[in-house]
Amino acid sequence: MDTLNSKEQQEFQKVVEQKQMKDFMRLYSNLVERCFSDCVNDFTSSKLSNKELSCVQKCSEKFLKHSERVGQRFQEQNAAMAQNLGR
Amino acid sequence: MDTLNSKEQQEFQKVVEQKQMKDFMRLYSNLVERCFSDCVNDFTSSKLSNKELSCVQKCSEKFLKHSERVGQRFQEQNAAMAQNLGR
Amino acid sequence: MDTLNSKEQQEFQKVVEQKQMKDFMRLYSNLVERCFSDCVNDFTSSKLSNKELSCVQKCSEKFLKHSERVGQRFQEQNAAMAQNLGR
Amino acid sequence: MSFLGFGGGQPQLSSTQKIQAAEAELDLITDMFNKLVDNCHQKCINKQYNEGGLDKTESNCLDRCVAKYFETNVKVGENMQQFGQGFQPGRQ
Amino acid sequence: MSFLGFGGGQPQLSSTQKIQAAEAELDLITDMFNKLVDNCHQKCINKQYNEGGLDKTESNCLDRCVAKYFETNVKVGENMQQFGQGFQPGRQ
Amino acid sequence: MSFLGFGGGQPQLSSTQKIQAAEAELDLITDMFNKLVDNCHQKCINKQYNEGGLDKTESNCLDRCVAKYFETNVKVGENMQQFGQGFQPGRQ
Repeated sequence: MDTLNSKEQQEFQKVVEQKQMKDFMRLYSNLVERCFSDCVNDFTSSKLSNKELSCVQKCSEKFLKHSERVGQRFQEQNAAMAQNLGR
Repeated sequence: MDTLNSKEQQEFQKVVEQKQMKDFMRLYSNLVERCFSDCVNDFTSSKLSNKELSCVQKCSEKFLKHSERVGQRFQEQNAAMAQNLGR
Repeated sequence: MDTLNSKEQQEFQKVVEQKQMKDFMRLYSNLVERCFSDCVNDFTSSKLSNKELSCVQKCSEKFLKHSERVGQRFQEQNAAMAQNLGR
Repeated sequence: MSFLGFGGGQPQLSSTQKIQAAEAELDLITDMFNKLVDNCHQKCINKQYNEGGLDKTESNCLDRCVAKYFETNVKVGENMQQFGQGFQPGRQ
Repeated sequence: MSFLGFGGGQPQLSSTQKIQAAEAELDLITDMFNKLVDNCHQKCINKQYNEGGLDKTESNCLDRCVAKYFETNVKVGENMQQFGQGFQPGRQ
Repeated sequence: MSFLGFGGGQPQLSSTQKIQAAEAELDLITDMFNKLVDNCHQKCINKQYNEGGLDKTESNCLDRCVAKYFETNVKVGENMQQFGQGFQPGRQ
């Protein structure tokens, strides 16, 4: 982004902030979808069973840890790639 | 939305209307995709067979009824949730 | 689009150009996802094997040819449909 | 570029609304094209990737797949008009 | 229309920010509704399409599916607050 | 933040165009990150959910999955340049 001047960077920053809120919401709703899809399969009742509740909890904990680890590796790879490009 | 003043609500209303058109289009193209994917599997001809046509018709009718029922339950759950939050 | 006047068409053109960049990026990242998903299944190493590399190359070549052919047929069908509507 | 008859002379629309309608139509077509590419890839393309070109079977399948997708698109549009009168998909 | 307490009185926000927050909330709800439709279709609807109506089994399944999806939504929200303190999903 | 060399000194661009290009690049990276999370979840994570933590096998798999995804990204980019000269994906 080093070719944006400071006024352009300020404007871009606003775009980034707006997107971060959307990213967080997408993370949240993807997490609900994934754990519902993987954990909830009994529709003879309209309440989550204890087994389903425990699965949802582990699923979301695991997904957040997963996402954090992938994020760390992503940043490392990204940094390595930027360096290879001579920046 | 009760914390938007009336001028803000007007502006928000415009955003909502624009999104409704997009929602309708997404519904439409998702319906095409779903019924094509579930009903059309013979590619020895370039015309839909009678069996495929009948499947596409029932698939889209069923999806619209499905979507309507889910929408009703969604609104009820949403209203119940809002009440629980003391609004 | 024949009901837009020339000033409206100019403005619409800007929208189209912005979308084309996004379309290209989506094509690119979908291609990566598809070929990764279809070709890479061994995670005992952090380098692509020769077999995986060859698969990724054929997968992306095939996808581009696929996409080009579908695009040609799409335009033909679209033109035929516009003609049927009496335009 | 006119599946659903948008842009077909609605004199009460402002410039902004006409451009938004044209944009929505473009988005619909792009979205349909992307779904077409995905669906016909899934139905017709051999995932073994033994070669980078399309073979005869794949090419024929793709041509018919596009034709059938368009026909499905038209049928679904007709069904939506028939069943979808006053249909409200969950938001009031 | 208030899953996460947005719009709940934040006096320091400008008009534009308040409308953007309302828009983000609307997007979240629309997105949740679309995912609900997809997931409950997958869990409850018979893909044979022998008839166009919903039978009793499908209807009951859908009602319970929506209820369980909402309960899952609440639970995941609680878990995110518990585990997700200071969580940074890959962009700095 | 520069996969494809956007933002790399194009003096003829206006401020708005430069910001749009930066935004498009940010969207590409976000999109890639999201796809990476999904794909590596599918390839590496045990869906039994017997525990909430990542075990050793899962962690190792994830690290390699990210590395291979990046390598695939580079290879596909090279292939697109080679085969995609003048490529027109369906819209003129």
